[in-house]
Amino acid sequence: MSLDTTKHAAGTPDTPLPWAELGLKEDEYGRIREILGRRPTGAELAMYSVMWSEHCSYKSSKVHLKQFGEKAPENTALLVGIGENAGVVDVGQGYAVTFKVESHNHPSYIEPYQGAATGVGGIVRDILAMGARPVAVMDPLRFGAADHPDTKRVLPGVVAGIGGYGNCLGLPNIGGEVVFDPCYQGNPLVNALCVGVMKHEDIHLAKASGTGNQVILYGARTGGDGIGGVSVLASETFDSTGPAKRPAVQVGDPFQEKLLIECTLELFAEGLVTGIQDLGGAGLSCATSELASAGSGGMRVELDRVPLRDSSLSPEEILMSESQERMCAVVEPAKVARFLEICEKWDVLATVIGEVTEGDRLEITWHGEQIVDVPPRTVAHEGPVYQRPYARPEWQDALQADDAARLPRPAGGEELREQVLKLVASPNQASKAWITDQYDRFVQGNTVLAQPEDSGMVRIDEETGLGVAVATDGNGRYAKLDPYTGAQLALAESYRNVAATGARPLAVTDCLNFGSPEDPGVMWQFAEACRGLADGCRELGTPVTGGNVSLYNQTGETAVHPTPVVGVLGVIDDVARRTPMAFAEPGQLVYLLGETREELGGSAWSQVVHGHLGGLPPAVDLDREKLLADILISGSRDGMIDAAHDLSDGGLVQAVTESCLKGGNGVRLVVPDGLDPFVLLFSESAGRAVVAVPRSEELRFTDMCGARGLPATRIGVVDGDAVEVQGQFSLPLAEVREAYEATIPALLA
Amino acid sequence: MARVVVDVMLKPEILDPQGQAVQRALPRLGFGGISDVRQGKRFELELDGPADDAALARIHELAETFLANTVIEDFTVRVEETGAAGSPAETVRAVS
Amino acid sequence: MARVVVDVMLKPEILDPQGQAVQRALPRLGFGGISDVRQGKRFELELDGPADDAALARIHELAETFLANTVIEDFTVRVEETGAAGSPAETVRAVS
Amino acid sequence: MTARIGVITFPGSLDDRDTHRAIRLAGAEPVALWHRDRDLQGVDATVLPGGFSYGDYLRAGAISRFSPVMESLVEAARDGLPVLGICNGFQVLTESHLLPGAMVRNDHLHFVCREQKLRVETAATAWTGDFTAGQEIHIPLKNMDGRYVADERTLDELEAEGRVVFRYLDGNPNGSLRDIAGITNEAGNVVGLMPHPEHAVEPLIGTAGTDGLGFFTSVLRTLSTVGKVSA
Ligand SMILES: Nc1ncnc2c1ncn2[C@@H]1O[C@H](COP(=O)(O)OP(=O)(O)O)[C@@H](O)[C@H]1O
Ligand SMILES: [Mg+2]
Repeated sequence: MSLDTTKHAAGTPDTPLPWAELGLKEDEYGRIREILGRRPTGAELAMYSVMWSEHCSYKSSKVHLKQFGEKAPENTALLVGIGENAGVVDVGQGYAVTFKVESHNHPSYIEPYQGAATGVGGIVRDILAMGARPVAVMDPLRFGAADHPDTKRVLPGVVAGIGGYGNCLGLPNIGGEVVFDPCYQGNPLVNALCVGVMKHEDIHLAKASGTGNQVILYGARTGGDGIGGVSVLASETFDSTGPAKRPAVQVGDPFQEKLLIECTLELFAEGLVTGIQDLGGAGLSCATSELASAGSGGMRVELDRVPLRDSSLSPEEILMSESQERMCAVVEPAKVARFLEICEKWDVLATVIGEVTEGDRLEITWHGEQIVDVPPRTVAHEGPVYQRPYARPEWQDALQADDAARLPRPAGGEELREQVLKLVASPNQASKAWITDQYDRFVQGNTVLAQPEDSGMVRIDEETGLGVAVATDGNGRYAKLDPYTGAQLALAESYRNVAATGARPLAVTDCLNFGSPEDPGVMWQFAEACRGLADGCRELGTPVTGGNVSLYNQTGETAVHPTPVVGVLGVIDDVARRTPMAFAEPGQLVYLLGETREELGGSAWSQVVHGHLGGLPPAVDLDREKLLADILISGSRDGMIDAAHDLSDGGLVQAVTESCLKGGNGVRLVVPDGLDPFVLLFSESAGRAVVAVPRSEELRFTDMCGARGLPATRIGVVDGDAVEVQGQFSLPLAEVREAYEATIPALLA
Repeated sequence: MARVVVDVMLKPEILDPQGQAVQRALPRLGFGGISDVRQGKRFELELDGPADDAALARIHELAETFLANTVIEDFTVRVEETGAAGSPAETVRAVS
Repeated sequence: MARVVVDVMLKPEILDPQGQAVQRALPRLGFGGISDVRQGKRFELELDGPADDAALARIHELAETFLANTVIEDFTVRVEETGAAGSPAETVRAVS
Repeated sequence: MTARIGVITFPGSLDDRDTHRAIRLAGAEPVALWHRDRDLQGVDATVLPGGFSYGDYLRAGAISRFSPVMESLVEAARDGLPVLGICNGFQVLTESHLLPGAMVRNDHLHFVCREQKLRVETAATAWTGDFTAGQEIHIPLKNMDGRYVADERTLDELEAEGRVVFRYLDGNPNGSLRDIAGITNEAGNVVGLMPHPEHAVEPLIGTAGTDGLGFFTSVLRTLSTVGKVSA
C-alpha cells in the first residue's frame, strides 16, 4: 500500500477509513474531519483513535473529575496539581515529593506477570518524568475468590511481576493491599503507586518550548508490542473482537528501565532537559502531541528516525506502539551532544527525532513525506467529552435495606472466640507475608516502615530525618453499599493510616476502578464516588494531586464492586519519631480512641461469618478523623504513645491481634461498661485507632485527649501471651498466629 | 520410556530482554558475527510409556496450556532419541 | 546465514526446582505418565555467515565460557536448518 | 589516613549508594568505581554491591563478570586486596571463579526478602575480624538466586578449611547446600555472602540492629594491622 500522506488525504476525501474498528464513534470521526478540514491520514487516524480512547482522553470521567480541581482545598504545599504526569507536593526543607497511582488491570488478567510488571514500569516513568528520583512503590491488588483456581494463576503471576520489576529497579515496596472478592474473578485490579523525591528546583514539566530545540527519543527500541493496547485493553471489555494482528501484551525490561532512571537523573542533574515526557499508553502519539500541546510552539518529527526492533512496522504502528522503557525529551541544540554522551555512558540508545517549530502544528514525516499535520491540542487535550447518563440502580434500596444488624450474633464467649479465629484466618484478614516477602523493602536504605505497618515510610533526608509516609486504601464492599460514603471511607482510612505512623497527611492520589461507563448504574457509582472523594478532600484539606481512572472492569454484564483506591501522602519532620504498630512493651496501656457504634454493614465479620453484603457502611465524620489524626501525630511527636494501629476492616479485634503478633506480646482486654463485647470486637466504626501508652505518659495523654474532646477509653494492657477478653475468651498467641499466617500459603504455595 | 522435548520461545515480535542482553555482551567478549540472539526455555519430559501419537497430543496440550503462555510465546514439541548413537546433538559434559 | 542452537541444562546432580515445580503441577492438571521434568535454557543464535566448523568451534567456546556455567550446567551445540521443510520439529504458532 | 573503600557500580547495581553510606558510617571513605574503568584508583578494599547487574539476565553475575573493572579486580584480589561481594556481588565473584561454587534459583522459586539470622562461623577473614566465631547476627536477606551449590568435594573442602563464613539459622531461606550463607577464598581476603550487611547499619532503617557495621569495621581493622591505613 502506498503511503497515505496529508496531500494524498486532501485529494481523496472519500477513501473509507477503519475508524469504527479503531474504536471511534461516528460523530468523533466527523469531528476529526472538521478539525482537519479534510479526511485524516491513516497515521492521523491512529493518533486520534488512541488519544481519544477512554483510557487516554477520560471522555466519560472528565466531567466528574473536574470536582477535584473545583473543590480543591487551599493548600500551599501543592506545587504542581492535576494535569501533569503526577502532582508535586512541598514537604519542606526545599524538598518536593511526587506520587501517583495507576491501574494495569486488564493486561494483568491476560498475562499476569508481564501485565503487572509493565504496570510498575509505567508509573515509575511517570514519576521520573517529573524530575524526581523514584524512592518507593506500593501495590493495591484485588483478586477473585481466594480459593478459585484462576486466582492461583493470576495472583502468583501478578505478585512475581510486581516483585520482578520493582526489585530489579531497586525500589523498595513499602505497602499496598490484597483483597479477595468473587466480583473481581474475571477482572482483577492491579494498581501500582510510585513515590519520587526531588528538590523544588528540579521539577520538570512535559512541554516542548523553544523553537529549534531538539526532540530526543531515548530508551528501548520501538517494537510491535502493545499496539492498540490502549484502546482494546483498557477501554473495551474482553469479549470485543478486534483484529489482533500484533500482540497487545508487552514484555517489560526492568534492567533497561533501571538504566533509564539513572541516565535521566544524570541528565536532570546537568541541566540538559527543557521538557520531558514518558512514553506510556498511546506511545509516541501521546508523547509528541502532549509535549507539543503543552508547549508554546509546534513540533516536527521525522518518524523514520525512530529506532525499531521490527523493521516491518508501518508509521501508524510506530505511532501507536506501546513498547516500554522509552522517554522523550526536549533539549536545547547546544546540549544535545552532552545529552547523547550521558545516554551512551548508561548504554541507553538515544536518537534525535525532531524539533520544536515556530508554528502551532504537530507535523510528522515519513521519509520526507508528511503524514501528520494536526493541531496538537485537538489530539492531546481537546478530545471528546461525554455527559454519560447516570442513575441510581434499582437494586440499591433493597441492598441498603438488607441490614447486617439482623444477622445472628455469637451466643457467648466460646462462639465469639471461634468467630475471632475465623476472622483472622480469612483470606482478606490473614497475613499477606507470603506475598510481601517477595518484595524488596530494604533497598535504598531509607525504609523506616513497610508492610505490615499502617503506612510505608521512607526517609528522604539523612541529616534531618525528614520523611514521607504513604498509605493506600479502598473498600469495594463499602462503596457498593454507598459509593459516596465508600469513597470517603477509603480516603478516611488512608488518612488515618498515615497519621497512625505519626506523619501529617498532605495530599491525595486515587485510582478509580469501576465497571462500564455505558451502564447508567455504574456511571452513578462513579459520579457518587467522585463527589464523595472531592467533598472529603476539601474537608480534610488534602487536595487530589493526580490519579487514574480505570473503566470497563467487568465480566460480561457484571461489573466489579465500585472500587475507589485512595493513596494519602504525609510528611514527618523526623522519622525517629515514627509510631510503629507493634505492642512491644508488656505493661503498657491499651487505649481505644474514637467511638464504637453498632456498624456492621459491609463488615469483614458479615462477610466471613455470614457471606453477607447489605445495609449501610459505617458513617463518616471527617472532623473526627482530623481530630484523631492530630492526637496521633502529637502523641508521636511528644513521645506519649509507643504503638498505634488504625481500626478498619475486621474492627478492634483484628487490629489488636495484629499489634500483638507483631510485637510478640499478648493483651488483656476489658469490655468497657455499656458496650456489647461482640460490637466492641467486630464493629467497623470509622475514626478509631488503638494505641499503646507507657504508664508514665498516661496522664499526659488522657489529658490531651480530654482537652481536645477525643473519646479515649482504656480497654486493657499489653501482657502475657494470649489475646484475652476478660469474661469472654482467651486465645493463645501461638494459636492465633497459626490461624493468621497459614491461610495464604495454604491457598497459594 | 521416551524423552520429549518442549522448546518455548518468545514470539518473534515480542521483546526478548534476556536475548538482547546476551547479544549486547558478545562484542565485549570478542565474539562477532552473531546478528541475533533469542533466549527461551527447554523442557525435557521423561515419559513412562512410548511417545506415541496419543502421548504427543497430550504433551502438546500441556505445552499449550501450561508450559507456554501462548499470548507471548510459541512452542515446539519433539521426541528425542535418548541414548541413541548418532544423535545430531553433541552433548558436552563439561569437567569443572 | 545459519541458526545455531545452544541448549543449556542443569547437571543431573543439581536440584532443578523449576522442573520439579512443573512436575508437581502435572497431576493437578490431569497429566499423568510423566516421570521426570527438567527445565533449562535454549539460545538461538543467528550467524552472519555459515555454520562451518570454525564458527561452531567459536560458539562452543562461547557456550563454555558464557552461555553456560559449567560448574552447574551442561550444554549442547547444534545447527538448525531454518525454514527447511521436513524438519523433525513441528513449530506451533499459537493463535491467541 | 582514612581507608578508601571502592564500591563497584555495574549497570543494574542497586545497593551501591547504600554501601557508600555504610562505609561512611563505619568511618571510611567510599570511592565510586565504574564497571567500564580498569582503574581501581588505589583503593584499600573493594565491595561488589547487591542488585540485578544486567538484569540478572542469562545468570546472575554472568555478564558483569566480563567488565573491564573485573579484570583488574581479579588480579588485585589474587594479590590480597580485601574484596566483599554482597548478594549480586557474591554471584559475580563465583562467576569470576574468585570463589568456588555457583548461585542458582531459590528452591521455592520466589524472591525472598526477610530479616535473617546468621551464625558467623569464622572471624579469620578480612571482613569478619570484629565478630567472634559462633556469634549470631541479624542481617536482611533479599534475593532470587541465592541457593549456593557446589559439588560434595568442594563443600567438604570449604568446611575442612574453615572457609564457610556464615550459615543460615532458623530456617534455610533458599535451599543453600549445608545452610551456607557466605564463604571465603583460601587467603581469607575475598568474602561473598547473600545477606545484606549494608542494610543493617542504622537502628531505624532496615533491620532493628546494626550488626552489618561489623563487616566494614572489620576490614578497617584488617587494613590497619597490615599497616595500610591507620585505624
Ligand atoms: N500487595 C501488597 N504489597 C505491599 N504491601 C501490602 C500489600 N498488601 C497488603 N500490604 C501491607 O500489609 C499491611 C496490611 O494491609 P491492610 O490490612 O490492607 O492494611 P490496612 O487495613 O491498615 O490498610 C499494610 O502494611 C499493607 O501496606
Ligand atoms: Mg491500617
